[in-house]
Amino acid sequence: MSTDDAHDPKFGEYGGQYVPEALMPAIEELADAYGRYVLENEDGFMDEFRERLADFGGRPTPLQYAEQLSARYDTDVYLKREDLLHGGAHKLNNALGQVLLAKYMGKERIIAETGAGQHGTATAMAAAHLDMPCEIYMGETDIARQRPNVFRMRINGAEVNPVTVGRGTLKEAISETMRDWATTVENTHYVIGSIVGPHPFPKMVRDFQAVISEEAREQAIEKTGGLPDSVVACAGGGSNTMGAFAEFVSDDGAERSSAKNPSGDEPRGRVDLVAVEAGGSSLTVDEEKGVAPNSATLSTGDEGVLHGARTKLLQDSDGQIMESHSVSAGLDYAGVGPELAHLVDEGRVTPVNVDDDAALEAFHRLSQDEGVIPALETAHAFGYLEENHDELGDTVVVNVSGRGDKDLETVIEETSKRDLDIAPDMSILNRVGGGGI
Amino acid sequence: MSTDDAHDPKFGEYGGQYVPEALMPAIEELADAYGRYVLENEDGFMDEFRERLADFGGRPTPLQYAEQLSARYDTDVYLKREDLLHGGAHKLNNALGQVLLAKYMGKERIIAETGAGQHGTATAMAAAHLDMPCEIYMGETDIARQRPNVFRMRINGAEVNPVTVGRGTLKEAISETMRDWATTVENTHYVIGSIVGPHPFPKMVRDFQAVISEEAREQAIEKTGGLPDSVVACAGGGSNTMGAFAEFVSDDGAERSSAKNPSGDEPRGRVDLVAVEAGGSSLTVDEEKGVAPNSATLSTGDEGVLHGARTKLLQDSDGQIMESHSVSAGLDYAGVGPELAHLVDEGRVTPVNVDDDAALEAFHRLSQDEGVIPALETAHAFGYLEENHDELGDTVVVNVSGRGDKDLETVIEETSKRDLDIAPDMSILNRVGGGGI
Amino acid sequence: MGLERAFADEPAFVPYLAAGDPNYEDSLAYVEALAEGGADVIELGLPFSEPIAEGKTIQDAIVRSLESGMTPDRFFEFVEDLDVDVPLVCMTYYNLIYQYGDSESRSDSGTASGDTASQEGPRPFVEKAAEVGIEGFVVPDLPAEEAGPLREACDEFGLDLVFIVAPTTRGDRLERMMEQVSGYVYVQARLGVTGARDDVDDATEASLARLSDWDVPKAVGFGIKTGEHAEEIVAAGADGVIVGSALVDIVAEGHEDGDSTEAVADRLESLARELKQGAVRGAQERPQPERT
Amino acid sequence: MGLERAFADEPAFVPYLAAGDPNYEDSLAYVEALAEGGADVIELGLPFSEPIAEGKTIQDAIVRSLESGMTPDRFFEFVEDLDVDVPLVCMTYYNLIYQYGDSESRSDSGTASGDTASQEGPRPFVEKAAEVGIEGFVVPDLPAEEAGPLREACDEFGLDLVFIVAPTTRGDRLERMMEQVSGYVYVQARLGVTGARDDVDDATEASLARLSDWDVPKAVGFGIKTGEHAEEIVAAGADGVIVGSALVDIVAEGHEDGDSTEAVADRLESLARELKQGAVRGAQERPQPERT
Ligand SMILES: Cc1ncc(COP(=O)(O)O)c(C=O)c1O
Ligand SMILES: Cc1ncc(COP(=O)(O)O)c(C=O)c1O
Repeated sequence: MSTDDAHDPKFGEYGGQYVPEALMPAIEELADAYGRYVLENEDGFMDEFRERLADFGGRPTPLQYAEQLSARYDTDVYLKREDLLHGGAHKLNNALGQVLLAKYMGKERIIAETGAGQHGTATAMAAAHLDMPCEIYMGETDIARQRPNVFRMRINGAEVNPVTVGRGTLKEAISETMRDWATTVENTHYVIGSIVGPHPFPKMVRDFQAVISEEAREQAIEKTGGLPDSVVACAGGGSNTMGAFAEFVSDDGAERSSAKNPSGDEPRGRVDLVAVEAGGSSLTVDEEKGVAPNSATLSTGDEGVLHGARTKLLQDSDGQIMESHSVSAGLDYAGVGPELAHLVDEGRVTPVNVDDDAALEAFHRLSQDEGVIPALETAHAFGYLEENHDELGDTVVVNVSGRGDKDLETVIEETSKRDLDIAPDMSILNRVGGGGI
Repeated sequence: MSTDDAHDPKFGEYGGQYVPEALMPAIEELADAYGRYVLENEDGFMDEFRERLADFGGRPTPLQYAEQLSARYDTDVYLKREDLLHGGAHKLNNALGQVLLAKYMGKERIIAETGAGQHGTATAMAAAHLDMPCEIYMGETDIARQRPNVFRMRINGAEVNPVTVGRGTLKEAISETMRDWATTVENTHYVIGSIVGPHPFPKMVRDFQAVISEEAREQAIEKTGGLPDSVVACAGGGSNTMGAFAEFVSDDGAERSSAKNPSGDEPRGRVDLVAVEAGGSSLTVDEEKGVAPNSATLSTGDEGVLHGARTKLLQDSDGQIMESHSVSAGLDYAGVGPELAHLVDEGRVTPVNVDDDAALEAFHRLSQDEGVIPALETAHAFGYLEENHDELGDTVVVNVSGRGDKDLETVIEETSKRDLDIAPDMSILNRVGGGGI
Repeated sequence: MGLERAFADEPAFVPYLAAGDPNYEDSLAYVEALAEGGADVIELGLPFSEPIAEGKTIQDAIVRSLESGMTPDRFFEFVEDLDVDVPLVCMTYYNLIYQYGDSESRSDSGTASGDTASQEGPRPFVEKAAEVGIEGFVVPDLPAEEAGPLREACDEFGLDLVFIVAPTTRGDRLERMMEQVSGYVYVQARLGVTGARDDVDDATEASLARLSDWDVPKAVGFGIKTGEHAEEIVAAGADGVIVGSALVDIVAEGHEDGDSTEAVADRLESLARELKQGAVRGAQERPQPERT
Repeated sequence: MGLERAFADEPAFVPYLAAGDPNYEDSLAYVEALAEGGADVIELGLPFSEPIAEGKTIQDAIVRSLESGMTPDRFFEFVEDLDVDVPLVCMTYYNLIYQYGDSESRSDSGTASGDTASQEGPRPFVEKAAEVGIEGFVVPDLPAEEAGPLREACDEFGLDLVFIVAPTTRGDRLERMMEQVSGYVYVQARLGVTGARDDVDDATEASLARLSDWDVPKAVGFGIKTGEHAEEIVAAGADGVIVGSALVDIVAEGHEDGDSTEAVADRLESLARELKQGAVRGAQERPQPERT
């Protein structure tokens, strides 16, 4: 990253600032603050951010050798444990960065959208920590299916504003938050939850999340003596993805790097970057209904403009945005970060996808084999590992973007609809009785 | 700790090995293994344990300065963030240690009891991580009120055996696990969940948990230049408590130590140790029904013998064990670790208690003011801080033994029964509809 | 250019409706009623699934319109079917303009194809719009910085490109818009999204002052509801008033109450008349009625 | 000492019932039926709320007994009310023995007092037990290492202290128990908790072999259910058989089915007789019937 980043809103063709005029001064102010505080560490912003990430967030997170999976795949598998971050997902890296930045900018109020509730939870926690009033927009449908996270936001003192428009999911919540921002822009900062939205959000969120790969790259060198052959991360908007990739992007040599260099030289070589999207129930879209039963934006989407940026989208031939679908609410989004779209076009990032069934299986596998219950979003990355470990080289880092506690109810329900050999029998809970989770 | 510890089953009058004869060989074998592997680091056991605690568990956990609480109390308040440990509570320190020890001992099966489900969850995770079959005994009542943790155990591949005897809570689950062990002792290790039970459990569990205070003491010196004046921790069985106290027990000088020593000398002085028990709804017991509406064992209990050790107990005049009660399932136990009983008699640890109402308020306060949602168990420690911060000196470390995600349903229910000004309005969830959490 | 003519003689009344709200036929009647009521320019909304700049009233209109089957192609038919003698402006979001050129994606169905980035950009949409008689565009999510390709296409086909100036727009950004704007400038009366409010904001006067040296007409919108509002705004120096939500409300209520098309059209026409007359009154009250 | 006499002439049959199961009166009749059926020693359970060494059958008996109001004081009354001519052993957990002496805590009610550690230990309980005619104790959660104070009190009042030897007990621990045991030794036939099983375990023979040089009678328990079991066990060298769960099952079934006290007592008596006769047969089959 360079300070030019603050004023270059594009990644190749992608990115930009497609927002209502009323928001332009705010995002220009933000781009300026991004340049000064984030990129130039003015007033020691980045130092304070890193210190709070450590003390409040629990960084660094470990890079754990996964013994059972490594044996299963005959490949050294390492887990980057973002599930251990405060709040239970990588989301806090970004939320804390932005709320702190809002404070440096003199803003007095925080708003954010949330889908699965993870970003809302992280933002509510960061806002409570930094003593900022906070309101979260969340679609009605998502409120009903992500209740524990709604509780957590409320308990952290955030207001939760239900969004009743449309299908009542993430897409609508983002639009609604932008509307609030357009009205309140002078004292309010909008903490966007992924590497999406208008510049400077995609770059700024990436930079806050890049701590994942900064740590992982160092930890991998320390543990293995070299770079990994591949880094695998799930991709919804793509913030954990770019966070896990950022420091490896320039490891783009011709050859894989797992031939470890025994001397103390800085390791070189190529690290493959694999973004695993939600294949949902099928890659086939229903143009008529405007529904894509997946959210495989990078692999199947078209270029277009959504939520302030040019990027790849799930849209119909007219340009109307489709309803995406995934068993994991956090991947259920019709857009994707413009930087990822660009890196895919450049061939630097490989987009792949894994369907609901394989993600559920991978959820159970990681839980049983490693004692780590992943978020359903994260499980997609492990679904890909199961299917394609042969292609990933000798050493693979998988980003465990979050923990699965929030998903228990969904997993049980979705598992019971399927015939998965791997799933444990849950009848004990019926036998003993009681209410919902 | 010294290697004599392996063969000294007592803490003053307390402790011992009051178990059925069939278990004696097993606990003798365990005491021996404890001496060799834990105390003498045979085969590098402790090195492997510490490494796994770091990589799998996420240690070290931070010691975080709590800005809002510090301002509120005009006291420097530091949070020892065990809530960030894998699984969401300090319990993993012990579970991982014992499952690993079982492996070193050549055992092939793990059993454990659980009350709130936190220890069961931690054990299930550790067993999955180390590839050991695992069965958890849990009272029927607790299964019904701690469903998310039951799900987590099952998802990690553990069997959960409902205990239907008696009230179906922790006390019965411990007895039942001991019965299993009496039958299977040759190939099975019983991972007890706190510093209770027969020797060597109380010492061994303390040693596995002592990493909390080892880190906290160093971190406090690093951050403040000296020792804290007080360490405050909640106490059920007392494992997070002794974990947080262990390294401070010998800081028993005549004067408080907060007069920081500016030179590089090893800090000296007195660190007050405060164990906060559940005051429940009242300290008054109902002898007739055999019910104590609290679990304030250290403050109000009598000496007696329970679950293999002589310790302080909640019992009626005949010696029958009472039903304890607390809004927090994890503190809801009629016994307490013998070492804590001893340190209380010695005057080294101050036993106090906080009632359900104050714990609930503290739960909301920490969530809103600091963005950290504590376990209800942990909230008791903060309830004490609210009421008695004046007596705790200038620098206080509070052990955040776990996170509160598991308690959301209880908190909402219990909050709705009370008139707590601080509690957020939860009506959004009714407005939007949907099922349980 | 073309649209400026609508502001030449007296202050212009510029109403907005979403095309196809609540259905194709009724919507034709409603738009015609606005013309009847004195509209000088009509902003016709082509609905987009993610209208980030709209308040609840217009969002709902967009949902009704989409549900009744509105698409870009239907929109062009709609414009052709309209029997009005008033200049028409298309108000929509950039993705619809941008995708229209993507012929490959337009024909594709079933599995999305993945590499059908538009090669032609906004040109095909503008060409088609020109063909059916659209005279200009308002694109709320297209800032001046990204507007190059659309501006070029508009120039090629002789259409205007209207920009929205917000109360927060200043300095360089104003400059950039001044260079590209044509037809008229849409002066946003207050922060926020579209939606009828009850009073006129001070920000309006300040905005008009900042634009005093621009040589396009200044039409003020956001929150204008009544003839008095329109009067005040024009008295404060505006060359026209843009009114959307207050009109859409009439459509919405009529739809909900199951009123006849005629009844709703009558109400639209009479509010249009009130607004137009308010604007005209406002012009008469102005200290120096110098018109650009 | 006292209890050894019960093993002197022929192999002893040692039944167990929880005193007060399912209620005080019936339980008196049931215990008396066991005496009638040929019991040589009776182990009377004083129920403790946390019976960690018992299987489900005896746990349930303990719950029934506690719910019917059994307490240590009622237990002593029970013993006094019993009309039997057989030596009685009290089987209970250490906390009840230990607390009985704690007069301060016994009198206290309402808020527990916090510093009422027993000063007298097990002595008051033993004294009272001796007074009502109890002749010995089995305390499943009291290992030899912790048994000093109880052993002393027993010596003072002339009672026996029975220890349980498990299949896993060996070496030093055996020695320690041999030094302290009196009356008889309870040989646990297999690992686990109490509960009737269907076959005789090999572990029994091995245990008996390990104890061959002990000079107290060896009574084998855990899992004995029928006359044939008793026969086998005694044939293998035991001096007596201890039977609990099989008898408790009869009480439990009678209670559930609402059978009359007499009917249940009859069934107990006849199973007692079968067990006693089995034991006697076993003695006749022994290779060398040398009795200590
Ligand atoms: C655990 C987890 N992983 C991944 C995602 C997807 O977001 P992103 O692609 O921005 O990392 C989410 C979103 O909620 C999440 O909660
Ligand atoms: C978070 C937490 N804190 C404290 C406790 C109490 O246990 P202990 O007193 O052994 O630390 C529990 C028990 O479940 C717990 O889950």
